[in-house]
Amino acid sequence: MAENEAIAAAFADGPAFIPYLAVGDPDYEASKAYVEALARGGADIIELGLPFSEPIAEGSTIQNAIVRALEGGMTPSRFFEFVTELDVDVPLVCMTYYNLIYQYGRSRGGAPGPDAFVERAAEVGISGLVVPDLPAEEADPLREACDDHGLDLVFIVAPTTEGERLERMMERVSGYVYVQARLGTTGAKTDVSDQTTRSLQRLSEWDVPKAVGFGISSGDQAARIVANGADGIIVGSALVDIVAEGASSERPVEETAAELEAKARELAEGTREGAARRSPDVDAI
Amino acid sequence: MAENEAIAAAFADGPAFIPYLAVGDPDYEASKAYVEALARGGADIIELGLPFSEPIAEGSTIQNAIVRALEGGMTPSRFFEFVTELDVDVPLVCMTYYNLIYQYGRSRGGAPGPDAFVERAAEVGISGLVVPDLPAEEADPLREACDDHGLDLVFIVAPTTEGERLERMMERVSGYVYVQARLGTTGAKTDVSDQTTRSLQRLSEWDVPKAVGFGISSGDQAARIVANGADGIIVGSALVDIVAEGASSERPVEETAAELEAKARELAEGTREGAARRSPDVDAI
Amino acid sequence: MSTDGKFGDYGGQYVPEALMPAIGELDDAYQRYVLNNEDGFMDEFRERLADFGGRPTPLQRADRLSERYDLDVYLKREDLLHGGAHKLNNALGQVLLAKYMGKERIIAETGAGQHGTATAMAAAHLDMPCTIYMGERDINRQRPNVFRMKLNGSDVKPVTAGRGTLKEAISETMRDWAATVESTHYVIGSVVGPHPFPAMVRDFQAVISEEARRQAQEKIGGLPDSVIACAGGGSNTMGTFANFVDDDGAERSSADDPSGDEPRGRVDLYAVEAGGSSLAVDEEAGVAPNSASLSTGEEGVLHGARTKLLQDSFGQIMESHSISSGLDYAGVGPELAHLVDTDRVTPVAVDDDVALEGFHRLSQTEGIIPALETAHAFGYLEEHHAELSGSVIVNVSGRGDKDLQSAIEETDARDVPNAPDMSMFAEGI
Amino acid sequence: MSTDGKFGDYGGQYVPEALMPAIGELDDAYQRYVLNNEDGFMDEFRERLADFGGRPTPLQRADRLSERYDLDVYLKREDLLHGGAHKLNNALGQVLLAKYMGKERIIAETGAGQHGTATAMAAAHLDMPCTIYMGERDINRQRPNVFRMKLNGSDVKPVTAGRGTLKEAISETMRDWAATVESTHYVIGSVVGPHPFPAMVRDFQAVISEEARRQAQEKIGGLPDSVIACAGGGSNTMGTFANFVDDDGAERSSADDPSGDEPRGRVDLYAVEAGGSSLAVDEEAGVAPNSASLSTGEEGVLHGARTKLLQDSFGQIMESHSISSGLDYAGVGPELAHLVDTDRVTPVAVDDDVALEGFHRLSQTEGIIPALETAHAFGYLEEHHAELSGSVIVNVSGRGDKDLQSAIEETDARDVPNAPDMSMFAEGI
Ligand SMILES: Cc1ncc(COP(=O)(O)O)c(C=O)c1O
Ligand SMILES: Cc1ncc(COP(=O)(O)O)c(C=O)c1O
Repeated sequence: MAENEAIAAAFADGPAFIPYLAVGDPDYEASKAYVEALARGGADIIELGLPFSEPIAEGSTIQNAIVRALEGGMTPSRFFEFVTELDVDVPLVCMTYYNLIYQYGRSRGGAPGPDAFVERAAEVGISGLVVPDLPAEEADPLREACDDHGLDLVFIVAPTTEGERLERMMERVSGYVYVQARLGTTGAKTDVSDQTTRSLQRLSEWDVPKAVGFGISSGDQAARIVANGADGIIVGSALVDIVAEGASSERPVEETAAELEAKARELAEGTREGAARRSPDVDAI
Repeated sequence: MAENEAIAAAFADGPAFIPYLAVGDPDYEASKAYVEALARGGADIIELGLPFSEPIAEGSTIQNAIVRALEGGMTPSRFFEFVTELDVDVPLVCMTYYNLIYQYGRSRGGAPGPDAFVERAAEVGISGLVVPDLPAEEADPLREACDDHGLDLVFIVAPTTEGERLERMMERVSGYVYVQARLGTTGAKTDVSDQTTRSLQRLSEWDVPKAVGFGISSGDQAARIVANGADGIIVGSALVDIVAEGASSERPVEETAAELEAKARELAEGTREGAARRSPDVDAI
Repeated sequence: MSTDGKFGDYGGQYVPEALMPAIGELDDAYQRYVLNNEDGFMDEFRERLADFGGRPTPLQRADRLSERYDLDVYLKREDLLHGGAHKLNNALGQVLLAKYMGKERIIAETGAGQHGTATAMAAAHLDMPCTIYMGERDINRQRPNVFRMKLNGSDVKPVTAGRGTLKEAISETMRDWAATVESTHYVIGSVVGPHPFPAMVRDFQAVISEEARRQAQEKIGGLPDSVIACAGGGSNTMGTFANFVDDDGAERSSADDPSGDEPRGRVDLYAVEAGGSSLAVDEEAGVAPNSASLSTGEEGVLHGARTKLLQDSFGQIMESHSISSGLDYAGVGPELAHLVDTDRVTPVAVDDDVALEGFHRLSQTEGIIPALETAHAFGYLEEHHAELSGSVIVNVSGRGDKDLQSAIEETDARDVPNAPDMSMFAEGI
Repeated sequence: MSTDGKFGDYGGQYVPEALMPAIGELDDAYQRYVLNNEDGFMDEFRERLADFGGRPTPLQRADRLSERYDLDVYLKREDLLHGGAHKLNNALGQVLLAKYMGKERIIAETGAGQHGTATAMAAAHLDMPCTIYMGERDINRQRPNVFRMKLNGSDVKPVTAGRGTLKEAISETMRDWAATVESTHYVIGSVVGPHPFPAMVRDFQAVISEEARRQAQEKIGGLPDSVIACAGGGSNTMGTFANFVDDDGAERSSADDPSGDEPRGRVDLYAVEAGGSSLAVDEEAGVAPNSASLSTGEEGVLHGARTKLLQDSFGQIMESHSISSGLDYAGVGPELAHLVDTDRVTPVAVDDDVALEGFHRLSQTEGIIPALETAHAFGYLEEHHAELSGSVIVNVSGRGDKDLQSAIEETDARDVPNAPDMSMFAEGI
């Protein structure tokens, strides 16, 4: 399995802060400003959501973001264009649903299958993919395409993932593993489940970084999770909430961008702080 | 079987004109004026409808008259009072449904059964009864009460009445027989069915007068029917129509009464004329 | 039953003379086709009931109600019959009989529209032109049912006379029949009217208890201790009771009961009437705020038969009232009146509030939304289960889809202890 | 079917990781209880389907349609099932399975409300707390069904995200399930979703064709020549086809068909999709004015399975459209997609106009008012009967009571040659 260097580098200096936004929410230009604000705020990697019409794995916050983005005209082509135009220098991971990956070749006049999408993603400088509706069992064609084009394929491990299924993922994952902090779908929550700790323990043998997501909304939470052993922090809904507020209050894009940057900074700092607080004990996991 | 003398007398001088009105339509006083107008117009017998809440044998004209009368507060007691107060000197026949006859005793604190009603009817000077929902098969108790109190019991013969059923009626009828001119329920129609002729033929052996009703509305029709052998003419809806118009246009009672009187005169004259036109042939039936 | 159509003093044929030949002809057809299965009439009827109607309907043990009441509660599922109520048993029987009689046209009256829709279905199925008379006011209250009849190809004639409700529709249908008896059959909707209707409609509906009795042998292993059915005109009641009436616990000589070896048990029969808002009456206004003619009515003559009636002391028929339009009738079948007088059937009444509670009870605990008529039987069970013991069959005479709007309004208008939160339906559905 | 839940290339388990253990557990329960009848699960299921659901439903010869089309038309009467549609077969099976699995709570999504009402009924019957997710817009369009669910004691949760329709409700239900998998079973409403749902729902619905095949032997004296069913997600379709799929007319070695002596006949299977207003699509707007995914869709992944979909060239799912809300879905069961690709099932589409004509046809000539979904099958029969011969079974998947208002509006909006005069319903019912 190829490992994407940019992603590996992002984890090299300690735990990574990985924010998520839906691309095109609420429109193309604003979205670009927001992603760039995240980078300024200290993102180590950015997960870019390519909106799919049936986002079954998302909480309502992100679902609504996706609706806004689709209504704003976002498509896979526009998404790639967006990435090309983006002025950030952190690795980018595309988060989307399998049907968009599978059909992309067809939209280019070719056959369906993941290769065309991955090829184009690599071309525009995407470093990895997260596909929430693609379990390891169905992932081989995509894993192959990623290998061919040097992309990482990130899997999500749920609190309930165990045994054989864990094995199957471990064999296929690269870049980092997305550790789902608790059951449920995405959405900002204030509790930091101790399922997280148990999940991190179960993954202790894996040699990829473990990034924890689902429901993280403050620097303080980020710090505690990293202190508990996470190699990264993934934050989506808490940021999308800021975009949603900006969209509904129609305030200037710059103001929303500034708020996003501030929030990113809080989370990035939390991440660093957590690393500093980490007990030798935890390090050993 | 007793024969009521007043009714016999009414047929003695030739065919009788027998108008019908619902008592209390649209109110007590007006109704009295209307019945008296019919007497002045030349009625030989008057059929007084005592309104029942479920007049299943009536056409909509008379049904609506009954609704008006009931809304005006007509009851069996008031009906008898009405008859007492009435200033006419033709025989009166009460037309009503069996339940009112049957329950009257109960309303006086006695047992149900027809006797109390018939007794009271005799008291106020009623000469006969027509009960459209009482077939001969169920009529014995009422026939007995009528015998006890000197009232006639009139039956209705339909175009479809034949054989055994005719026999049964013939055995129980007194006063006159009401020959239903055609199938259907009451209501003013312009056609004079030749079913009438056939019915009259079927009844030729009966020794009671044969009065034809259902749908007669003009002096001309009356004349033709009498010329064809009828001993009497019964007219209801055509007269009720005049009352209904009076009620809906709210014109003075005297005007409506005058119109009723004129219509009665037309029908009475038609009846006499028909008698004059009667061929010896028809007389022989 | 004697052949003159009398049940004790009840029954008979109190109809206008013009209709006598028609009911005579009908009586003849009833004897030949229904009682003697001439030309295989009953076989065809049963076959169509099965294939078109969906018979047999199940006898279902109601596990949760059984537990709640510490009884063995069984439901006879007439709500599953095509059209959603027992009404089709009768409508199909009569329309088929009309065909055997060579009639070319069907007429019927309807109040709430249940009998009208059943008749319209049967007429479409058997390719008989059909006219349904319905009071104009009822038409406006029951538009979905009117629409269903029209969809089935029936002609729905609004009756504007009087108050535009069931009784005017009955008169209008009689009027049509009186004018068209030769070509037309009048499909009466319950065990009411002149003989042979009460006996004939009972016989068509008796399939309910024929099945239930057989199913009880299989499921209960014998006879039920009690049978409960709601009573409007009484057709589902008589249908549900018919095959249990002889299970009266009386000793029988072998002449009465040639089968001999199976001693008759005792099955208690409860006819649940609509108690409305009160069993009291307002004589002055001519209004009974209930439809409890078996419990409170007096003998009289209505719509062709002698029976128990809601009437004032003069014999004027009172306006009846019930939350359920199908029970809202001032009379009741003459046979039922007779069975009450002879103590074979116990008449009981359940008021609107208790009926609504029964409606919600069955919906929530058994997943069956009953008609408001049927709900009365379950209201009775809820209130009086302690007086019952052993096994009880309750007839689910119909489903409640037709009553959703009423259920909302009526639940909203009172305090029903077990109703769900319905705030979102305050404006109706 | 292979054990990995694939039908050819279709099917699979494309779900968020958090749900994988739940569908694994479900697959295990499916194998044990459904396929191997462990603890007598299937016996109890069949018994409850009979007693509570009203099975078997009749196979009725439609005399008048048969004459009209010069065919032997038979109706499989799923409209007589409790609740008024085939949906209960599946809902009852899944709620009972959840009980066997020790789950304490049921969730389901619903669009038009048919699956929601069936699930609410089954949950009340089996005493399972139940939450139904329904888009807010759908709630406003289907208030009677919402009320029925509430009457049955279910909690109906409005979904306000997105456009407030079925797809948002599915997402919300998945979300609930993802958070509660340990205690909760998600009752999917058709043969869609990740394995084992398509196979399991088919097996629960297969009782339709199990009965129909047996009834056909009795009534037709053999196999029908054709079987027709409408297809939305495809559950009634697969249920109606399941036991006829092997009647493909192919020669079989005795190893394939151990019964040997009865040579397999050929039964043609027609899946009738909603052709909506047109089979063309508007890629720009992301709208397909139809729901004909079998006839016009492309392979893709939706709601957990690979199947045929209505999608734009990028793979975004299109908004589908149909006069009948129950067919209005952009996907279809993966097994059906496979049977179409292997030429065992013929997909056909019928547009809104023709479906309405079918609706009125069945109502008028047979006295059965079908669901608008079902009406598509009769629209097909009306248009294409000349291409059929011999005997045809049409599945009457549901009754039309739920569709009266739509039928009025849609009939009013176009020129339906056989519609009754509906002027009095211009304002609705
Ligand atoms: C469901 C249901 N049950 C009962 C009745 C009452 O009628 P009957 O007493 O004749 O069964 C009706 C009448 O419409 C009804 O629809
Ligand atoms: C009566 C009826 N038929 C058909 C369908 C379509 O579903 P399926 O294709 O899963 O049978 C529905 C869905 O609600 C329905 O209610």
